[in-house]
Amino acid sequence: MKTTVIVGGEQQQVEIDANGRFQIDGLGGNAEIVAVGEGMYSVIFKGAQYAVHLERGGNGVYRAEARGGSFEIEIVDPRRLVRREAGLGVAGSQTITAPMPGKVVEIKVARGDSVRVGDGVIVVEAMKMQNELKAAKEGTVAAVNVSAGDSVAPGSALVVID
Amino acid sequence: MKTTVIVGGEQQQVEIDANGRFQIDGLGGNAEIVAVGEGMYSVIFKGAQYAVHLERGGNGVYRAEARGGSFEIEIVDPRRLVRREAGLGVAGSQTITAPMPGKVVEIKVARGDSVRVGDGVIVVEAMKMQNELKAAKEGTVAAVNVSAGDSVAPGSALVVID
Amino acid sequence: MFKKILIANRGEIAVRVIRTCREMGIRTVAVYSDVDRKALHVQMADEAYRAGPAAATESYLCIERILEIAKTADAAAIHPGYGFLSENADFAAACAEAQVKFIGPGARAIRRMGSKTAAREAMRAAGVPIVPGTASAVSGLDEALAVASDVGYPVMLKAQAGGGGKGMRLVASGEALPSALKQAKAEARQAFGDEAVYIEKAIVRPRHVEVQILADEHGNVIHLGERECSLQRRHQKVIEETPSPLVEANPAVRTVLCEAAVKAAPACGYTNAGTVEFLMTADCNFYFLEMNARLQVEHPVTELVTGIDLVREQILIAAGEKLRYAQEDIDPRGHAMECRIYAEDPDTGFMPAPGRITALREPAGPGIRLDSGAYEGWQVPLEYDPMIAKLAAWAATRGEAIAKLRSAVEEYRIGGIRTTLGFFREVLNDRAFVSGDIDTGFIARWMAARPDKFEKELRPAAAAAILAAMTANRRDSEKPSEANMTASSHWKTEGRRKALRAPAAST
Amino acid sequence: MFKKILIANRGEIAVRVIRTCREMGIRTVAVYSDVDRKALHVQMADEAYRAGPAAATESYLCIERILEIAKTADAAAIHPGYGFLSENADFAAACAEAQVKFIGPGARAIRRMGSKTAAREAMRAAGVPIVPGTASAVSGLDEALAVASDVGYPVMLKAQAGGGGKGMRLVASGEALPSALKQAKAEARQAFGDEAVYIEKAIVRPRHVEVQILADEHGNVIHLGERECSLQRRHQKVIEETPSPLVEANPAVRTVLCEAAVKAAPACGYTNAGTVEFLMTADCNFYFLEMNARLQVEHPVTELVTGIDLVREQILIAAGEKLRYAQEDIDPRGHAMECRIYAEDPDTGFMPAPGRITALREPAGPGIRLDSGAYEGWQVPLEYDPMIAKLAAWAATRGEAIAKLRSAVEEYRIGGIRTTLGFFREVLNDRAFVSGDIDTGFIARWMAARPDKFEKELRPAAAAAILAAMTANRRDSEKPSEANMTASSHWKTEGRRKALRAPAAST
Repeated sequence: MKTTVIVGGEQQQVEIDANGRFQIDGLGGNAEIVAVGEGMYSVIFKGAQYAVHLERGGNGVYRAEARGGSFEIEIVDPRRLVRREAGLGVAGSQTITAPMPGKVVEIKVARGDSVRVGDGVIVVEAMKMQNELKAAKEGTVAAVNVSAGDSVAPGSALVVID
Repeated sequence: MKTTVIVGGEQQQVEIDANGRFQIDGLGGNAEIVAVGEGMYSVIFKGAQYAVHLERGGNGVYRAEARGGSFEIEIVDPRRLVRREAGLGVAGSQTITAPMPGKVVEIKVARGDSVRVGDGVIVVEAMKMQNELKAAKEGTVAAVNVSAGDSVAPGSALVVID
Repeated sequence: MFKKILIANRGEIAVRVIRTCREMGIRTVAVYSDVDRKALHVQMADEAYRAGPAAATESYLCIERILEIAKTADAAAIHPGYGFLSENADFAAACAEAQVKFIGPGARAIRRMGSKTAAREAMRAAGVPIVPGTASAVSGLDEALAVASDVGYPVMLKAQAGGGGKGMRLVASGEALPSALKQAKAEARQAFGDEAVYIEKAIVRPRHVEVQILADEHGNVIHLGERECSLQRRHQKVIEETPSPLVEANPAVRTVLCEAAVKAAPACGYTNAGTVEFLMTADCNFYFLEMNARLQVEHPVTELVTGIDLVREQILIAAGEKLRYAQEDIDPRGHAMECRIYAEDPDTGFMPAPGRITALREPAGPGIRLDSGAYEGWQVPLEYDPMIAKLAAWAATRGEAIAKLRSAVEEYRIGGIRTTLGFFREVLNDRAFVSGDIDTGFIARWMAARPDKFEKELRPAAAAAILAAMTANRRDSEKPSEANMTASSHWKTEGRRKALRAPAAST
Repeated sequence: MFKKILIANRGEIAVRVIRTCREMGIRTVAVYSDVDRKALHVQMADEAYRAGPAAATESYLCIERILEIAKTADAAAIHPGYGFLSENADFAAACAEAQVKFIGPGARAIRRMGSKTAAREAMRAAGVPIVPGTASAVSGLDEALAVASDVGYPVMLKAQAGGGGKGMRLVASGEALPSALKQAKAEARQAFGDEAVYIEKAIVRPRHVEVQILADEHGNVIHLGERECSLQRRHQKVIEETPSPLVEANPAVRTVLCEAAVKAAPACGYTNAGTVEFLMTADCNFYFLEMNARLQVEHPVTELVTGIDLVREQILIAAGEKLRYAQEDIDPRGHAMECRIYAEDPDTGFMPAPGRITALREPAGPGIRLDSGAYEGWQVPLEYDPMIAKLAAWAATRGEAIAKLRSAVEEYRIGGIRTTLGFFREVLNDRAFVSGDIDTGFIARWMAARPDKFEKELRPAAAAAILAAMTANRRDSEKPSEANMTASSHWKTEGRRKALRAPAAST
């Protein structure tokens, strides 16, 4: 059976059987994959050994490091794929999310404000550093979901720009 | 409630409440005990900090290392205590057990042989070392449970001397 | 000798100081905030006392509380590490009053050096070259604008009480000055409780070169050679080394530079270990930048080449002993280089990335020195500086040291949180870096031009990664989701690789 | 320079060789037996090939298989590490024939040095003092008894093909000789495939002092100073250091000793790194013991004081380069000491203790070097030598190095298996050891007189341990029993502390 995998933004078809025989994007062979720790794998194929460090991102998404390269890998669940494709083209709005747990120090915009690319929108502090998050698109502030002083979790939506 | 603990062969009564207030053999105070890893604990009382490394031996037995000392601790289950005491005085025979996983290389005695303290009884090999296990009491070989070439698990009874 | 020393710090530097104390047979007292009960420095200490809540101002920065603990524990001396109270003259004075020896210079020297403007004055008087700029803090925006246009842009805003890049801003033009001044003041106020900021002319493409000195309480001063710390991000050093490649290529400069540093100490009544920082131009002109009245983060590279334990010397000096070394005894060997490992995500513009360390494989072996405050299972707290470890390599030559450090970075695995390891893996391979062609703007330029590395040679590695991920996914889909999943669930949205200064906006 | 090197070994030494190769930009090829697929050396290599089943004779010792892999992988050279094929002349010859460079001396030199009796002859001819004994292997028990009573008891039985203590026995009297000879031959046969054993007079309370040499293929030979390895158990070194405290106290001896070692190399056409071992009496007389035609386990201490990477030099020499150092360039600094960490239980007479490592905290920091083949989760296999890591410390003086090593041993936590860490904690505190009053019988005497340490000062530590155990017990009683429980369930029966030679009998 083929599995769809997205690596570096590109979809690829991967085939692998129970014996480790695989086919990926023209590369193929017999791979021996062993787990050697939490998120640590050793993969050998064609004599080459790859120590792979995986970090799990949820929903089939992994960040992998191997041989000095770092890769973002999404293993697509066929059911999810349908949803993905149905959802395409809906976007256009932008959500500024908290990149780390922290505290909102300052909000520089209000609902309805116009912003340009690079404008400072909100300042979040963590680990003694104040980080100004900036608008990455031109538009209008559609929502401000937090107030100064709020503690925020990583990934939480702070400001939406339409 | 008091718990009976055997440390270094001596029984002690230990009292500890939910707040960490404890009483052991004349020592007492408030202890703060936190787990900091698999078998790793940090205990603070009266300002002193003890990094404790515990290895679990089964049946409430732990080997502990703290401040350069190493301790064998048995936390006595009241039900087990009864059995322990009932079992006293039955002994007199000696079982030579495998101290590690390994392979039996040579058996130097047969059932019925007389042995003296220090006599070589059986040779077990592990990690490239041949280890001769010796009789620790005078007596007669009551049983030989293994043959040369056998693989043995740690703790398995090899030879019994009556 | 002191029987017991309190370490008024946390993390890797507290661990490092404890190690030397233990080797000297001195008992150690750790202090910890509520979020640090399980920190490594606590586990390594003989005694440990709660200092207060997570907020540093109520724990590690709380002078009364620290001195109260010192009294309870009967500590004879306090080692402040770096950061926190290490350059706080009031603290040094309070220690003296409480008759606990502060392991560092006296309050007066700290005060003079702590005020960057007073330090500049002292250096000017001692004949050490300084950068043109204001003699004292600017009174407000108007004066700032006037001074800046006087010395000419670009200018540097600096916290008068500062250090470690906090409250520093490079300003390219008058338009950018108001917002930069405001931010610098806010940061300075928060970091040092003092919002005074002064202005210096920004030296173009300067290199950061500094000299380690040791001064005893009997008037003897020696230097332990220079370090170069030109690789900086947001004015924070990230890679440091000794010797400086520039100075090494111009050995005559070393004599002048190190002599200037040795002159600086008596100029302000300085004792104990200290560092005199200079900006150096490509043609080896150098200007006094500031004096750090404490142990530096980057002290290990000096220890690696000189074989001298700086913490041991600090303690001996504080105990009143004479320097054990004359200048001619100092005989550096080989080359050492260090990288600071931060819990930050290089792919999102170095956003802090606290969280739980779920897996840890530390590098080791010949020539590798690791100073870490981390262990597997530890929760990196949100409240403090994100530096969790320092990885250093020693080798006979700079080239070999870089190769060794690169290899050690490759071995180092920290799971569960994002760190700057991947960033170092790339920088240590950079051709200009390897050739020693560096300055304090190096990283900013490098980040802007950062190559996308998804190249052909990585294809088999990507395939291996995919296979491992598929194996993991089969396992994971049988397990419930984990705590650290949340922390990393925003990757997907960040786009790949191209890291902006602050690109936390997602589509 | 070689593009690719195969490392015909496993464990920490394979890891150590891989590290230097990687720093030199040389690709590495690992080999592994079936039980080593998850070993650390495999994870660190660029390429990895299965060598065969667990039994070393069918994998790491299988010459044809290793050479087959070298051919498949197109490796230009083979580094043998220590043990296994490192001193196998047939292997060196087979490499030469297969046109793969063997990183070590030529087959002829190995053969001469590998036969301890031939080595003794060569040394006698070169004027190096040797221990009285047989000129060749003994033919049988009768000859052994005759020779032994001739040179006088105690005598030492030694494997002619030996090294590393395998097949060695100290015999105090004629009665003990038959059984000792039988055991020595069996061990020799198993370890080296050659049961020939010879006899030497046992020197009373000797110290083991050895000299590291480097010889290139152009006739240049230098020494890198001496090491002392007097702390031995079952003729296995367990603590090594440089400089030797005895030689350091008698520096005139160093010149004579090291010159003798440098003479030894040309005497047998020796090239690459090697070690000339001597027994030394308290009054500094020394006798040639054997020459080790390979990298020694204890090479890190020499690297720490000289700053020279011995593996790098080995590779450069094998590539035909001239020595990069003249004798006067070698300038050792400070003191280094190493302990070998074994998966053995010191409380049951050092019985092997393989098993899974369930927790691991490795020491680090200033002056600490760790060479390890272990990681958390790794199953230490039953099939090979139980040494899992080497921990070394460098400091300015011997006293400081001991203090540092002691502190590092204290930091080191290996959970799930028994190790010799606790043993080192005690030995490094021993007064006689600290004063340098050591000889090869030190550990045996120390074990016999080993103090029971359950003293008053440990009472609070015991209380802390009890509290932790009670906390753990509450948790554990809610969990099912674990795999490693079995491995440790025999403690209870072993009695506490007093460790006999082989006390595996239980009541």
